[in-house]
Amino acid sequence: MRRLISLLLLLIVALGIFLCFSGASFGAEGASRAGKLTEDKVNFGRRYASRGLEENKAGNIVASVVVNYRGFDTLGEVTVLFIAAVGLAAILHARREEATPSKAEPASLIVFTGCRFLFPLILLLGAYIFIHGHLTPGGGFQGGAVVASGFLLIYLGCRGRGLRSAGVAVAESLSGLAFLAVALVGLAVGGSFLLNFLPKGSAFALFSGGVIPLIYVAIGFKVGSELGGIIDNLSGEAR
Amino acid sequence: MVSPILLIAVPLGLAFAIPVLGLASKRVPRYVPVIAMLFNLVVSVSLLPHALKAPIVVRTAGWAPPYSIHLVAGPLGVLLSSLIALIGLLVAVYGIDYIREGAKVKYQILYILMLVGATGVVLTGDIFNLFVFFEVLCISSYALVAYRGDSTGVEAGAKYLIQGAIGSGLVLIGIGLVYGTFGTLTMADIAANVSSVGSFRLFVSLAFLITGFGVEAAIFPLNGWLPDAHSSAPSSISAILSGIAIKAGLYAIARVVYTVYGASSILPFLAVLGIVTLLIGEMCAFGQEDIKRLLAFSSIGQMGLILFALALASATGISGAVFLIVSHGLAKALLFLASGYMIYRTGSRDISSLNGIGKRMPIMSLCFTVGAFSLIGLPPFVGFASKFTIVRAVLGTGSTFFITLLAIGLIGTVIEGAYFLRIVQGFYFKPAPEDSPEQTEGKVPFSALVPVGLLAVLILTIGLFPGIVGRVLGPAADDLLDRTAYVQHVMGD
Amino acid sequence: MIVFQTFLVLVMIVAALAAARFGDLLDAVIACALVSLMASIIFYFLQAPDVAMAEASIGAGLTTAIFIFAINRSIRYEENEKTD
Amino acid sequence: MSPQAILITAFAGAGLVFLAGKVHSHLRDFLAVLSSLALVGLIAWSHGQYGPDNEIVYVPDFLGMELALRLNPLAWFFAIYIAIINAASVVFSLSYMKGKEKLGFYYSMMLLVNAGMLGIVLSGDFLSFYIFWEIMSWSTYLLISYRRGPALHAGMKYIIMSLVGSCAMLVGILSLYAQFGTLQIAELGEAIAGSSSGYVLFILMAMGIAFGVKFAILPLHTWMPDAHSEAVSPFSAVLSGVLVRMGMYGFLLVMYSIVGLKTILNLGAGFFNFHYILSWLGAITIVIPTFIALLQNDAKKLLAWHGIGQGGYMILGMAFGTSLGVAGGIFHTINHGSYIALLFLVVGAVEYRTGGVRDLNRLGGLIQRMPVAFFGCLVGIMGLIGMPLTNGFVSKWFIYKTLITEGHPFLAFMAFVGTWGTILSVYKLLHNMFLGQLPEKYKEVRKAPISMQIPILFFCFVIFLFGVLPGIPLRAIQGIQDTMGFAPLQLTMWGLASGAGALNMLNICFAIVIAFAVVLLLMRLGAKPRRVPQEDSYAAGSSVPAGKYHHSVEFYNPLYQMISPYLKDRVDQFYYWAADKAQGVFELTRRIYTGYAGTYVLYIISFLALLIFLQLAWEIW
Repeated sequence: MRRLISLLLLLIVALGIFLCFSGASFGAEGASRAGKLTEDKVNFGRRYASRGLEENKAGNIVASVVVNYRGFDTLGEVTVLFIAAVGLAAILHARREEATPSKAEPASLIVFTGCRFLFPLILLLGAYIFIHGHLTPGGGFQGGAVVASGFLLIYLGCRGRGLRSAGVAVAESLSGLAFLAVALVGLAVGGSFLLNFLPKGSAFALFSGGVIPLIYVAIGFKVGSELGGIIDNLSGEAR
Repeated sequence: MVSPILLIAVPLGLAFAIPVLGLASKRVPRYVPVIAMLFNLVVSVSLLPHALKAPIVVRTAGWAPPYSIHLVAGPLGVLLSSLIALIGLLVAVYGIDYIREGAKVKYQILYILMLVGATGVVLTGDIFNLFVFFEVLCISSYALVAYRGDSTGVEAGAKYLIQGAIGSGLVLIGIGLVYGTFGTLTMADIAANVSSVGSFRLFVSLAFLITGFGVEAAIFPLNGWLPDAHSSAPSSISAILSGIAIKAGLYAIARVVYTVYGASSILPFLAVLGIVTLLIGEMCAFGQEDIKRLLAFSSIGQMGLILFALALASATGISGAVFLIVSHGLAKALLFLASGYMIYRTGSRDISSLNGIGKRMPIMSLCFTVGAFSLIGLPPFVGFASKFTIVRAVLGTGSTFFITLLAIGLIGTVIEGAYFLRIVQGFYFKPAPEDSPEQTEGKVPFSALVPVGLLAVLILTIGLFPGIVGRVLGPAADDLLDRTAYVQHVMGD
Repeated sequence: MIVFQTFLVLVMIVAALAAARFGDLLDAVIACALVSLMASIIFYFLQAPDVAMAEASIGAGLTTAIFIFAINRSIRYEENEKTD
Repeated sequence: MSPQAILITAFAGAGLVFLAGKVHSHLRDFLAVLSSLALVGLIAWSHGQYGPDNEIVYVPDFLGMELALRLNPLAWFFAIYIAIINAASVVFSLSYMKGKEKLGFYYSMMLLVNAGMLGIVLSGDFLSFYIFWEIMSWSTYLLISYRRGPALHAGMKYIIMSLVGSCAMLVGILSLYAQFGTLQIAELGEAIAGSSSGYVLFILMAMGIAFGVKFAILPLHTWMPDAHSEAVSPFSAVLSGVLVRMGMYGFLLVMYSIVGLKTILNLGAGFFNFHYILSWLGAITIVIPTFIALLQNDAKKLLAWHGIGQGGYMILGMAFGTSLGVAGGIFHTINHGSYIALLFLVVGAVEYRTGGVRDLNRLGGLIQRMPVAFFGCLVGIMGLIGMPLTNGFVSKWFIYKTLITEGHPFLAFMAFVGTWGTILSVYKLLHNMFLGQLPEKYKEVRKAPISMQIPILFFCFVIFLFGVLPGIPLRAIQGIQDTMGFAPLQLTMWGLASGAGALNMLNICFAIVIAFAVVLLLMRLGAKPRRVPQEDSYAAGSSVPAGKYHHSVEFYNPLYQMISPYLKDRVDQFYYWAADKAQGVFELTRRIYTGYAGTYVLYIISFLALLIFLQLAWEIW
């Protein structure tokens, strides 16, 4: 019975969304506005695509959207991730005393060595991704995630080795502060938070895009340390 | 003039810095929230006169509004951010000694971030940014509810998380629909282009947004998480959740309905919903034996009244709603804070175990009484002034529909009076239970007495001189109602 | 192309339903990972390589690992809830 | 003296007494008495200082409204009446409350209630009226609860009914504001003149509920017997003597100061005329409670039911809207205040000396032990019955005369019936406390302390003073009536000068003195009485063990059996039934919150689906 009702309700909602997407214009506003959605002035997504490159000189338009045009959102998203990591740690903190530490069975030598071999390479890849965030697809979030997966590998393959939580905390803090500092310098220099105040260089060069690479590096560190911290906490071996 | 963006950036920076500070000293982190909120309070209040003149529009990254995120610090936003900072400050002071167990440093981080989220919600002018700060607020509150790690807390946190996540998902879908229709996320830009909600497509997006924000705002069928979450959280967090977090949800609804959509046709529905929420909240609160659960249900009731007042669509109605947001924030924070130490003292959340506590904790009980009286709406406390404004607004509309709803809603007030006054009687006139253990850890430290006392004084002072807040209410209501002015301020020319 | 994308979407839906139905949480997590993976591919085809990368690394990779850690700390099988 | 000074004194007194209680108990008692007496002085001094000089705006901007105070004859009259009864109660409390706990709280609440009531009568606009009304309500609630035990229940009952009333009043007041844009009482009178009778009726109903709850008009009376009997006796005196009569003040203010005499009399047609219905309510309020009082064995409950019953006379007089009737109603209000306060104080004194006994079946024969209390009781019940020479006689005379001249024999009959019931029941009060045989255990009972005797004797004096010289208060009442547009009465110091049923208390006084002298003479001439000890238990030739025999137990048994089936408080039962059912509904409502996250998610989805469905199906928005 309950299942049937739920299904019915979901069907209604789905119908609503479907009618929305089916393009049938139910009102007067749709026609006039929808026709212009391709114009720069109306649809700012279009505007970013057409003018982003000259405004920020970042080869990857997505980077200039994420870090510059909508950088404030990115700050918020980084914060959300930070909260998730801190919150998880806070909840697990109370439980830690009760939980019996699981016995660490050492992995086989092949796995152990393989992990140790791969780890720096993964870190390198991650660093590459976030350093080149303004040039190629990817950026702070993706790079950070890759870095974190390197730590994951260490936990899986090399039991007993891992991050120091103090180090994680420092990395988290400093990278977050760096992000904010860059943003606030923009406020101090040009009167606008997150302003791209550095010389922008020429597009597609490594040193281009003004503050974008700086912020992306900060984000990369922050995401990497936060996700690493989450893994660290969950694996139950944090010190 | 200080840039309003510092209201978000500075506390955020302090929160980011806490882990490092925590390594340096164990005692420093607990004072950081106090500093952050003190900063916010000073800045918000100093911004108030500017905001009253004209809303302050803050660009980020140097681009004009439709192309980038911006903050709009209008009278309503700055008033609410002052309220957030004020309650946040007092609760932060309370938290210095109240938080005794668990990861204390992490508590302080989450605490600041929750308030940053709330401040962001009330200040932002971009609908996706609204969502982001909403998430900051919600996720930190999920974590804080479960923060102690005990099973009830974790269970409540998980329930809250599930429902909150669904709510956020709905909001996200709604925002997606809006963006698909208009190609813009700036609220003013959308407002300038919405002609009517009559269009089905627009309506669906509005429905998603209302439902999604409604989960956090604790509107009736969407508020299942609230009683558990508010009662299981540490009292300082309950105070923030009840005093601020749910108001942020309601603010988001109001902003979306009034400013973005101008959806006046949906207002009667919201009014009915408000009254239903009010009645159900009060009815459920009546029989509660757990004091924090009772307070949580009472919050539901008050939210219903605020929603009802918001739905009046008149300047007095909205100023009444904003006033009630302020007065309920103060009173409910006070009640939760006071009950926090009472629970420490008696070791139980049962109302009957609090009997006779008036003798053992005279100041806390007195302040609790002040808060309870204010919530019921007895003069000369601030709750009266706000309820009075609402009733005046309803009668000012002269519409039979609203007056009938009001008459039903007043029953809620009577029920509220019945259960709060029962508690007050218990405090002072019922004998203490014989087997009540005298727990020495319940000794109230100075850091708890100051905020509780200050809240009581504020409740009385604003109640006697409502003009203190009253001057801001009118502009705040206009901020919400006057769409064309809003669009003009944000978009320029 | 559209056929392929439709196929991916269908796989996503089936995987999502499966994730909800599986009693073994480990299976459910794998199904979730599948959803993310498919989403990632679709993002790639929609010319959003950034999002595709994020979805692949976080959605399909790290989240799955975190889920498995979490299951490791609690129970693996969902208890049969009452049907009403 | 400006009204502001009076209110500041009143509120500051309440606060200071509370603080003084933390310092020293003597300081507290001294301050309490001082401030309550100072208030009497201040108000007495401000007599006659009416007019614009004493209209003060004390909060210029309370959310866009002005809060004002003013002093006019009506306000002054009620203010002095409040202050005197409160001062007497505070003095009485000195010994009655000695040694009880939380005295700082008690005294400051007494003064706060007093301040609230003074605020009500002095307020010049309805918003301040409402604010002070509520302050009075919640402080009363705290004071009723003070005695603990069953008092808690009584307090809850009181505050819930009071809250219902307040809500109604708030709606009424703000509807006035919405209609006329002002709440100044002076301006409202002119503004309301042109409005439709339906609207006026709505206002009267809304306000009437609040006043009716306080005034305990049937069927809104049920809080009163509990609250009066459970409160401490000095506060019962205030409660029954003045607090309840704030309802009267409210009725007078709304009906005659604002709505106006003409409109009131023409509200509705024939039998459904507003003031006619109100007077019927008054008549019912006389009869039923008075006979319920007869059934009571608790002295304070008995008085409480009389308090309700006597209220009926005031309503009856006031509702008629004639000069004589309204004068009678107002006069009866203060008269009733004086003797009901006196009786509560007497019961309090007895209670104090006998160790808290209020059960009439367990008292008796205290006449020689507590002569002053006996005298007070005698005078009090004389007033309550309305015997000549007491003030109750004069006001009841006014009311009867109004009923008769206005041609309402039925109502007059009911008023008479009420008086019979009163006589029967107060005799029981007097007899069972003071007359008859003295139970052994009360042999050692001592006289009431001096601080109790003073207020008792003071009230006796007032009762006789106003009984013999009714012109003193009636002058003041005349002043009130002038402001309301009533035709002036022809007053003398001794009573009414002219017209049918002129009243001259001087003549009556002479007649009574002569009659008294005759009786005294006859008694002197007759056989000498033989004195026996009060504890002598001798009945029809056989001696009864001391303490076993009390001939007033179940005194009116045959009568009880006759009337009791008709006198169940069905209204009260109905309220309890409703409350019970409501709680059942509340319990059911709580089941909405199952605590199971799946259900809650279902709620969320169904809410969304409902919104979409409504739009899909009917395009509501």
